[in-house]
This record gives sequence, structure tokens and C-alpha cells, in this order.
Amino acid sequence: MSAGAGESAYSFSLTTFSPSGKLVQIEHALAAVSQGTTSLGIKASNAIVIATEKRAPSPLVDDTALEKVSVICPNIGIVYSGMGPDFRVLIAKARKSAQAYWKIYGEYPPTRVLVQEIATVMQEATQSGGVRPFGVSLLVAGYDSARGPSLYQVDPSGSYFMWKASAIGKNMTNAKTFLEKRYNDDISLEDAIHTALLTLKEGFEGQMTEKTIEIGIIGTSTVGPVGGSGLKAPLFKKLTEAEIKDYLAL
Amino acid sequence: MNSILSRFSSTNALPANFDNEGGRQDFQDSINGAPAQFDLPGTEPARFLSQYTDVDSSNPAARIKLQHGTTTLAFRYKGGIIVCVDSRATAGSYIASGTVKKVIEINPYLLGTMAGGAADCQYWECRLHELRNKERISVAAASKYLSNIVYSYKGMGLSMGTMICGWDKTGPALFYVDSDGTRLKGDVFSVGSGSTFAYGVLDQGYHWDLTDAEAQELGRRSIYAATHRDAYSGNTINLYHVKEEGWEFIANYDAMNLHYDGPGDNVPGAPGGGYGWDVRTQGLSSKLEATEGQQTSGQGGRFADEQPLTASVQPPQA
Amino acid sequence: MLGLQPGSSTVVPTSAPVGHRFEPYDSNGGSIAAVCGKDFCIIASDTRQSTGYSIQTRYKPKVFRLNDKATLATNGFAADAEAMVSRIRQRLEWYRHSHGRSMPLHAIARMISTILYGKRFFPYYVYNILGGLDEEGKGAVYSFDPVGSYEREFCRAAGAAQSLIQPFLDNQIMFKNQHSTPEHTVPKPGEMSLPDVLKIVMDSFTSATERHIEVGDGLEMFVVRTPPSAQGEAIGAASVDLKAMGGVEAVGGEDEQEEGAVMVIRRELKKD
Amino acid sequence: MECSFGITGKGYTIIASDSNAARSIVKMKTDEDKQKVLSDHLVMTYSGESGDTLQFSEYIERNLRLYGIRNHVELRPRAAASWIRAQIADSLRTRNAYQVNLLLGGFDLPTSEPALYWVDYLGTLATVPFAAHGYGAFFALSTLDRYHRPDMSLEEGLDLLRRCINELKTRFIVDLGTFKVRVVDREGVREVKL
Amino acid sequence: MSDITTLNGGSCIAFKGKNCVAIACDLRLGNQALTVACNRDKVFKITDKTYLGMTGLASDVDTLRSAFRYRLNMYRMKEEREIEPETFAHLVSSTLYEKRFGPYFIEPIIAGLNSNNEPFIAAADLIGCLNFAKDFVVTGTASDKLFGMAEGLWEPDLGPEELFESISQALLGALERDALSGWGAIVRVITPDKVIERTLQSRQD
Amino acid sequence: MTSVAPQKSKSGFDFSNYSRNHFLDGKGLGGFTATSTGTTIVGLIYKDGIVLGADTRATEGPIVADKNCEKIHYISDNIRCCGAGTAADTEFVTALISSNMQLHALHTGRKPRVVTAMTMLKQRLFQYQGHIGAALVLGGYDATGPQLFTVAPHGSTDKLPYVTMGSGSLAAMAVFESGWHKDMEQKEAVDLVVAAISSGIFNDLGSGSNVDVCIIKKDSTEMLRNYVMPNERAKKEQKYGFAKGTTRFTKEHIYSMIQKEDVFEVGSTAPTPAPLPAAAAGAGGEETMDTS
Repeated sequence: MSAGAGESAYSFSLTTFSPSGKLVQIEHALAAVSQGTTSLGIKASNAIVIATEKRAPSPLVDDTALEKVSVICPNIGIVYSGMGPDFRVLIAKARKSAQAYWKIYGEYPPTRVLVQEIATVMQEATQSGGVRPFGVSLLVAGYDSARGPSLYQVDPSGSYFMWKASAIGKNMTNAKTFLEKRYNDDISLEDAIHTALLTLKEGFEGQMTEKTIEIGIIGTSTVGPVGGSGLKAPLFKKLTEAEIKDYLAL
Repeated sequence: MNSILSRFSSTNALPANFDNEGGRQDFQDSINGAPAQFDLPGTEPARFLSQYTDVDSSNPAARIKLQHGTTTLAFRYKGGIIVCVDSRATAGSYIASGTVKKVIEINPYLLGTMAGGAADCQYWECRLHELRNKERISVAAASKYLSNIVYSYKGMGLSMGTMICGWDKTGPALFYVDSDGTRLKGDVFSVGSGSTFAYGVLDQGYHWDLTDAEAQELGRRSIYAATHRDAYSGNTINLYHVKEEGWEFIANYDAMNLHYDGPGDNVPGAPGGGYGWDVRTQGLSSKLEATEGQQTSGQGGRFADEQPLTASVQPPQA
Repeated sequence: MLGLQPGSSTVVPTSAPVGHRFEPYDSNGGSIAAVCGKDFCIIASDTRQSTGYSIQTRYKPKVFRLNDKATLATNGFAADAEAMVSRIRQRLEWYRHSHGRSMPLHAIARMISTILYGKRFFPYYVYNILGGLDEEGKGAVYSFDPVGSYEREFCRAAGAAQSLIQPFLDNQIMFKNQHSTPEHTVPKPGEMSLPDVLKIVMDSFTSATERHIEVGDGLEMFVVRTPPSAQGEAIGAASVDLKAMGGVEAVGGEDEQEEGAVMVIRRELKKD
Repeated sequence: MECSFGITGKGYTIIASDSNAARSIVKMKTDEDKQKVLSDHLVMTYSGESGDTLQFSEYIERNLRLYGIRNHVELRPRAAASWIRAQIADSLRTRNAYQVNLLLGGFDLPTSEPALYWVDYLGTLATVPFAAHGYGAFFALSTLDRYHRPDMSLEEGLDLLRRCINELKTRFIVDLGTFKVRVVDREGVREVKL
Repeated sequence: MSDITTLNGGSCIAFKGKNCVAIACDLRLGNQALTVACNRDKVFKITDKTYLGMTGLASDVDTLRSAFRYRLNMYRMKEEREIEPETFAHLVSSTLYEKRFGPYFIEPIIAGLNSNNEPFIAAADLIGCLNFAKDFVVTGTASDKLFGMAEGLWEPDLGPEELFESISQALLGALERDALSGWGAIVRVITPDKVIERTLQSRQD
Repeated sequence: MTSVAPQKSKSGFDFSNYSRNHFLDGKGLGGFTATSTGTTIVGLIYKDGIVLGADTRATEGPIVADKNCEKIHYISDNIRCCGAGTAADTEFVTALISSNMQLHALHTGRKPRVVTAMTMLKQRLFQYQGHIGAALVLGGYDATGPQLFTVAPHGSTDKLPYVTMGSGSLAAMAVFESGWHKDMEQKEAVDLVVAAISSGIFNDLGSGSNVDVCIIKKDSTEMLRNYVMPNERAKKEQKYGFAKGTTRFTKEHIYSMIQKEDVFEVGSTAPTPAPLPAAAAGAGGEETMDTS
């Protein structure tokens, strides 16, 4: 902790920049994210796939209650890597925000708007007193009439980007390299799901089964009625264990 | 002969047995159980009427919507009397009619106008028609009879504001009579919800020595002014001219035509073109371009710095 | 209606006296309209009678044949209307007894005005439209306010849906706000043929039924015209075969009626 | 029983208001100035509930002055009118609403046009070539309709104002006394004696 | 007439046509019986192809107009797109209902073409209850007269010029029977490629 | 997170106009009427679930404001709610509860229960002491079987096998009382609901137009919008068109929305751009919402 400690001298405060222009707490938060299990998302020609590895810390944990892919509103779903409890808080806020938007405009928010809302919450945690940054990165998959299918990544700093394919968590670098190789623009939903599984398989610890991964999809093939409006639109859908099992079997 | 005349020659006249058609009122009235009188409700009539009818607009929620009269005017000048009226009847905000005849032609020498309850005016002024003698009845007498009739019903809820206009031995005569019992002799009257607007044009153009054409134009234009500003006046305008040999109906004008085109070509007294402000002033502008050296942008700071707030110093006592 | 109604149904005694207010009027909904043509007059009404949100009857005629040349439509408070119509009929009959002929239309109008004004301080809550043929055989419509102010017109709607029907008639019968163009000339008001006017009247009532809850059930259109038989060769309105349109002779009135002088065409209206 | 007028003409706006201050049936003062000069090119007349008029007009005056001092440019009439309207509309949402009726007369330098706005206590804003508040509106609006032209010279404009006041003297039951008159044109605001 | 919603007078109507919509209003600003101004347009542009008409208390119309302008600009910047008429209708509705227990005294109607150029019209009451009609919507002091006219004159699948004639006749007919509306009228016909705005020659009384 | 939503009080209502309107009231300028649904709404339990029914008329005084409004509101996939009373209140209170139910369902990960919605509704309505004028028939099918409730504007609730609400409730109940029995077949149940609503439509002036029906069973919900349309307007006697030019206008302004664009092939030489025609200059040139 001497003068030579460099950046760590500035880690006492969330809101103080280090001389190199970094907010060290945010770096630490990113570190927390990269300890989390790998998640990834792929944009197919008319759909989005998000997938994650779901690993219980102990075989004694009843993994039926674990959930990493969450529905925010009918047209948006999120997956995370990092700290589960932080994710839960963000989910609750995102859902409320989506409902608030629905109550005003009579429709659910476009992906981009919801992402901005979440990013704002995460950014506020980097600049407020008495709080710490969220220890999660998110992949947001949504479909809206304005932009069609879209995939966003949101980081603890509150920055967000739109991706064709991305990965977060422990194995993100390898996964991204893998995705870069495999990705092309007119990939179909089925192909995207398989690519997602293959990518997860890279560096997967232990057996990849329907119990240890979660997949969420949204696109023109997951159309259903929205609320009571009678209108049909793409809905975010989590694949059931049976469905995942089928994909794994192929 | 003059049963009505005798009945109303004093202010203490009893309410009329008005049902004088075919002389069978006795039988009919005995059915109604109120011989020789108007049917009355069990309560105080004025209160009853104001509760259920809207004749004075005092209770717009009342379900019985009676038709209302609106802007009427009459003025005396050297050439006789000009009588001009609109023709709108409203029930609430609904325009029940745009073709009401608000000038009642009592006889060839006598006109009455109609404002307030349409039925009250129509009924009682038509009764004046029966005032016949060997010679023309004087306007003063006719208006007095009318005044006496309505005064005898005072407090019962009649609503009438009328001008009795005619030419008698004394020359052109004009009286204002209303249901309160007011009776005024005068030169210039306007009655109804739009009367103030009519006055606004009438007063500014009026003098005794108007020509006939000018006087007619003034009447027209005054009523037009009222139709434009008062929501409850409008539609067509009826113009009458009372002369020594009796009254003459000049014309009926649509207020819309007056606004856009005026009374028509070759109407004496009219300047030509529409009466409407926007029609009259089409193409005119209040813009005044800056001449050389004049200011073209605001310098708010100058004023603000120089002068103290009026509120912060005592204004000088006068 | 005429009767005492408790002002409040509460059973909790309060310091304020429970009002038993004299409520002499009710509003019974419905609408009436009349349109006249060159040699005919159509007087129409719906047949619903209601109070508040309830229908009292789906068939209560509101147009009455007075004689071969006059029909009267009433609207407002049904009991007042009934009392008034019977009074008018009585007077018409007396007139016939003493004069040996039916009262002409303009005189009926004047009489109705007087009857109404006779109750100036306790008005009949009735809006009347008198339609028929004048002494020259021309169609005529007289409209009245509840205390007897009246006026002769071309067309008139009254009652609950008057504000829905009247502007439509203004536009379609009087051609208000319509201007001729080089390709199309707007006809003059009052020159329409009987079948054309009937169509417009029907449409104005079906429109009113759509948008006014108190209008509906049935439509009665009385047609007054010079009876076909009275003319050597039927021309104008008399030549229209109303029977083919479902017209039947209208009954009632004090005179021996001539065939085809006053006929009524009935149509269904929506019942919701 | 208060009354104010506004008339626009070729390159100017005339603003006039009566100068009576009354309480109950008593005339307290006959030379009250019921106008505020809000900026170089903007005058406001006010009438309505007695305390409200004073408080509100001073509030407006101070704020527009502050705007001028801060920004060294005056608010254009349209902008000022919108802001003042919003103040009334906002105050209406409070327990003690300002009950004031305003006329705003100005000259807009950038467009070289006179500007006149009619504002009532509900926060209704109307852009008009001439206007009146109070009972005067019922008598004089028709006079104005009849004689007004947008291209009137100042003398013609003042004559028209005289006509309106004359009409009130003729027909209105209350004598409103003398009128305070101001003219706004490119040169600024000045008082005029009728 | 001491009802606050009819104090200033004014009426609005919208017709749906074939690939087009029309929205029209009168121009009166009144103070009860007194006509204060005849230049009060009650229809406002929301986007190139969506218009909003508001009748009722003029002060609230102004207030809401700026409130909507604020919300629309925020929407436009945040969402980087133009609002759809249907979405805007919901925005209007929720804005009004927010004031359920102290309402703005206005009744709005919305007319426009959505991004697929499908016609859309809607109306709401003063606390935001939406009414999506397939034919026409009306509001204002002449609403009952407008209902009568529109119910009679509206026909399905009218083209822009036919729609103009029909809505104009409906509006003018109704204004002629309403004392508190009139003094000029403006009709706007919205088609996929242009908006036709016409000032009608109407009664001035 | 609230930047999409303007600032609101906790209740979601903004009372800022209240004192103003109170003030206007004092000046004799108060009073307004909101659209109300005179309405007949009904619900019953049958063998396999719930059938709900409603008419489709919304009125403003004696005028029909909407001939075909929807009074069966969505709460969740297995729950629907019919609303009578002040139309906006029924619309918004059901939307609010639907939204809360969705959050609740996402949170718990279970199919929502009807009692939950019923409790949320009655708490909300009771909180507002009847000022939210919504009278509701709530029905659904959940883990506990078919459930049917009524919620009155003040927040009181009833749980009955067959219920009616609204101005036509008496007419509808008369039909139910004579026709309902336990364990009805679906067709029988739907027919009875249609008969009850029809009775309201034809005998109550506040109700009218069409019959909406919703059948909620264990695993499916079927919304039969305009199931019966007994009141379609008959064809008009004639067409009402006007010749072009019938209406006179004094001014015309055309805003063209076609943006003129010159498209060039890549690689070809672009000519010097011509100045935009005047018509295109007006395209969207008008400032938004500033046309007066």
C-alpha cells in the first residue's frame, strides 16, 4: 500500500479516477463478471439466441430452482454472467421499467430503450455514494417493430453495445474467437442454436446436459399473442429441458 | 268590440281569458277546472317555471328548452324607423332555428320585435292586432296596452323584450316594452343578448339626418356585427323600414353572405364588398419594415439596466 | 310522471326533512321529424317510449292523423302529449260540427299555439310538429316550442335526437353548404320527389338509432298528399305507389277519410 | 368594471386601460396606472381580482426584467406571452390562483410586426389584431370589427380607440374616466394622451 | 352555459378513408357567448402523418399541447424514430388518466397513417378512455350534431377528395346547428405522400 | 429508471389539477361527464370452467360514444375481467392489475391465481373509496379450479357461481336465475350467457350492439369477440357522396412528404445537383405541433 501500489491506491473509492483514467472498482466489477459462468448471444437472420452455462456450486444444490435466463417482458429476455444477486435486482428493476413503459404507450419497450434503462441503473451505481457497481454483464435479447431482432451487451460501467454475437463470463475470450470464426450474417435460428451449443462446449467443464445449460430465443418463429391485444408478435421463449435435450442429441 | 282593449286599459287587469277561438272557452275551461284563467301549477309559477324551463337561461339544465330570441334593433331618424333583427333561436347551445321571424307585423303601420321568450312575444303582440279603432291606434297607446298586459303577469315568469315601432299622428314613434313592465320612448334601442354589439356599430354611425340608404345600411351592419360576436345571434337578417305610409319589408340577408360579399351589388348605402373584418382587410398588413438606421433586434439589457423596477420605488403621487 | 316520488330512498333518519317533491314531468325519449315537398309532406317518428334506461314500450305511436290534410307529431313527455292530442282532436271535431268541414292547416297551427300558450305557466312538456298540406295543396310543416312559439318550415326534427337529425336534413333536404360546380348542379330545396325524401328520412332515423340510446324499435312515416283518386291523372307525389312500399291507410281523425290521402309506412329500427 | 383595449396598426400597438381603482361602490383613485412596461417593446395591461393583479404583474415584471439583465436580449412578444400564459395556467393549479386578465401589446423587431395577445385568468391565450377585456369587450369589439384595419396610421388607430371609449361613455352604465394609453413601436414604449 | 368544457366552444371530427384519413376542426375561441377570436386551430401536427385535435378548455389545450410536444421530442430523441399514431393515442390516454381526479378539460381525437400507411383514428374522453373507431370520431360542443352528420354521410373507402367533401359537409352541417362552434373551419386530409390543408368558407355567425 | 415515466405520485395519479378544478367549481364552471359503459356484463361457472360475457356499447349521456368497445379486459392468459362503470377507470384499473399480475407471475414463476387478481383489485378500489368507478366481473381458471368474482366500486367482492353487473344486470340476472344450473355443458353455458347479454342489450338502453364472450377452461382461453352481432346497421337507402367542388374553401396548402432524391449508380459521374423544387422544400419543414 505504498506509493508504488499504483492503481490500488485509488481503489478505496468507487468514484475516484486513478491517474491512468480508470475507475478501479469498475475494473474489479468486470473481474467479478469474468469469474462467472460463460454466457453468449447470437443474432440470427430473424432471431436472437442467448445461452448460458448453469452450474450449481455444489451437487447438493437443487438446480431446478436456478435460473440464469430471465424474461423481462414478452419481447425481451436477459442472460447474465457474474453475481446472481445483483442480477436479481436488475431483473426486478427492468421488469418494472418495462411495465411502466407499457402503461404509458400500450406496448412493450423496444430492446434499445429497455437496454438504456438498465444501463442507466448500472451507471448510477458507478457514480453514487454508498453503493458499488453491479457485478454483472448482461446480454439482452429482444425483438421490436422498430429494429427487429437485436442483441445488446451491458457492462458494469453502464456501457452498452449492439452485437451480432458476443460472449461474457469466464470463457468469453475463447468463445468470442470461436463465434468470430463461425458467424455469418444470414445464419438461421436453428444454426444459431447449434453454434451457441458448440461455443459453450468449448471449455465447458463437466457434462453439458439439459440441466446444465439454459437457452432463450426470440424471433419470427416464436410468434404468439401479446397480452389480451389479440395482436401477434415475436415472444421471448426459454427452451424447455426437453427441447434442449433434443438439440444436444443432434 | 274591443274586449281586449277594455280588459287591459288599466294595469289591474285580470289575466285574460285568452281562449277566445270559436267562443267555446267555457266548456273547455270547465274541463280544465280553472275557469277563465291560465293553467297554473300547484306551486308558485315563477319558481316552477325557472325550475323546469330555461327561458331566462337561469337554469340551463332545465329539460323544457324554450326558444330564445336574440339581437333586435330599431332606431328613429328623419326618414322614419329602421327595424332590423336576426333570426336565430337557440335552445341551450343548439340552434333550434335560423329562420325565426322576429319582427311581428302587428298591422300595416305597426311592427313589434321579439326578444326573450319567443312564444310570449308572438302571443301578446299578435293580440295587439285586435286593437282596432276607426283610426290608426297610436304607437304610444299600443305599447301601453302591451305593457299593461305583461305587467299584470309580473312575477309569473313571462320573458319579453320588445320594441313597438310605428308611424302615427305624431310621426315615427318607437317604444321599448319588457316583461318587467318597463316602457320607454326613445330614438335608438337594441334588445337581446347581442344588443351591446349592435350598439357598438349603431351608436358610432347614428345621427338623425341619415339618408334612407345610409340608415338601412347602418341597421344591417349593426345586426351583422352582433351575429359575428354573439354566439346566440345569427343566420339571416330581416330589415324593415317604417314610413309614413306604413312599414316596408326591405330584404332578408344571410349573415354569411353579408360577411363574405356584403348585401349585394348596387345596394344603396352599402360600400360594396363583404362586411367581415378578414374580408375587408384582405391583403393589408400591419408590418412596418425598418428604415435605414433603425433598430432590428431587441436590446433587452439596455432597458433593464437603466431603469429601476417600478415596484421597488414609490411611484410619484399625482 | 304525475305522482309523488320520494326524494331519497334512504332509511336512515336525517335531520333534513325527506323531500316528497312534486315531479310533474318525465322525459320519454324518442324523436320526430317532418319534411315537406311540393305536394306532399312526410311526418315520421320512432316508436320507442322510454324513461331513464328502461323501455316502457316498443310501440307507442307519436304521429297522429288529424284529418286528410294534417298530421301531428308529438315528443317529450308522453302523458302531456296524450292529453294535448285528445284536446286538439276534440277541438277539431267541434270545428267540423260547427263549420261542416275540416279545419285548414294554418288554423290548426294557430290553435295548437294557443292551446300550448294557454299552459304558459304550467307548460305541456311537448314538442310538436304539424305536417300536412296547406289550402293550396302544398306541403307544409309547422314546428312548435312547448309554450306555443311556432313557425312554418321546410323540414324540422325534434325530440331526443333532434340535434342528430336536423343537421343531416339541413344538408340533404335544404342543401345547406353545398355549392354547384360546372359538372354538378345542386337542386333547389323543396323540389325533391317523395321516394327520395322517404329515403333520406329513413336514413336519418337509422343514423339517429345508431347514436342515440332513446331512439329505436320502429319507424312510422306518415305521408300526406292529395289522394290519387282525387286527380284525373295521378302526377307528382300522388303517382307514387305507397302500397308497394308497404304503406297502409292511416286511421284516426275526425273526418271521413279519403283513400290514399294519409298513408303510413312502417319500418323496423334496431332494438338495442 | 375594469376595461382595457389593445389595437394593432401599421407598425405599432396601442394599449389602453381605464384608470379607476374601485373598492365596493367607492372610487378610491382615478389615475391608477394598470399597466406594466415589461421590456423595451412590450407592455401589459392587467385587470381582475385586486390583490392578485398587483402581485402577479410585479412577478411578471421582475422575471422579464431578470431575463433581460441575464441575457442582454429581450424576450420576443410571442415568447413572453407564452411564458406569461403558462404562469397563469400553473397558478391555476394552486390553492390561490391569480385571477388576472391581461392584454400584451408589443412590437416584434425581427419580423417588424406589432403583436397583441389576449390572455384571461384561465390561461387562455389568443393572438388577435385588436382586443378588449371587461365589459368593454361587449360594446367595443363590434366597433373594432367595423372600423379596424391592419394598416391604420397611428392617428387613425388612436381615433379608433377614441371611438371605443366614446361608445363606452355612451352605453356603459359606469363612467370609466380617463384612459391610460401607451403605444409600442420600433422606437419603444411611450405614453400618449388622448 | 356554465360548464367548463363548453366555456370556449369548439369541435373536431376525423374520418377514416381508403389509405387516407381526414381531420377537421372549427376556428372559434369563445368566452361563453362572446366570440373572442376566429383563428383558433385545434388540430396540431404530431408527426408528418399524425395529427391531434383537442377541444374543450382552451387553456388546457395549450398546456397539453406543450406537454405533448415535450413528450414527443423526448420520445423522438430516445427512441430515434417517429411515434406511431396508435402508440401516440396511448400516450395521450395515459397522460389524461394520470389526472383522473383533477382532469384536464379536453377531449382529444387522433388521426394519422401509421408506418405502413394504414389509416388510424381514435378519440378519448377527458380522462383518457380510448375509442378506436373504424369509421369516424367526433368531439366538442357540436359532438351530437357531428354524430348525426357523420353517421349519415360517412361511407367506407372514400378517396382523399371524396373524403374531403364528406368530412367538410359533415363539419359545416354540424357547425351550423351549434352556437358555440364555427367561425371558420380547417380540414386536413392525410395521404401517404402529402397532407392537404384547406380552410373552408364557413359561416361567421 | 423513471425517465420514461414523467414524475408521478406513488399512486400513479397526479392531483395537481385538483385544487384548480375545485376553484373553477367555486366559480360555477365545474362539472364534466366521462364516458361510461352503461353496460351489461355477466359471468358463470359451468362444467369445465368459466364463461364471461359483455355488450359493447359505451355511452356519454344519451349518446353512444363507441358502438363496439371491448369490455372484457385481459388480466393474464387464464384470467379475464369484465368492466362496467366509468370506462376509463375499468380500462386502467384492469391494465394496472394485469401489469402487476404479470410481474407477480414472472416473479413467482407460476400461473397466476384469480384470487390474487381479485385481492389486488379490491385493495385498489377500496383505497379509493369508490372514486374509481369500476364495477367488475372477474373470472379465470387456476390451480384451484374455475373462479368467479364480482368486485364493486367500493372494493367489496362476491364469489358466486353466476353473476351480473352494470345497468343491464337485472335483465341479465333474470335470464340466469331461470336458466342456470350446475355443471352446464359448454354450448349450453355460452348460449345462456349470450341470452343474458342479449336481454341486457335489448331491454337496457345503456347496453347495446354486440355480444362478446370469453370461455376460460383449464388449459385454454377463448376470446370470442363479437360472438353475436344482432345489431348491425342495415344498409343505407342510398349513398351520400358529394361532387368534387361542392364545398367551398378559401385557402389551400399542400405539404408534400415525398423527398426528392437523385439516385446515381456508384461509379457513374454525378451531375451537378439541381436545386430542390419548391414543393420538396416544404417537406416536413413545418415545425412539429406549431400550426396555429
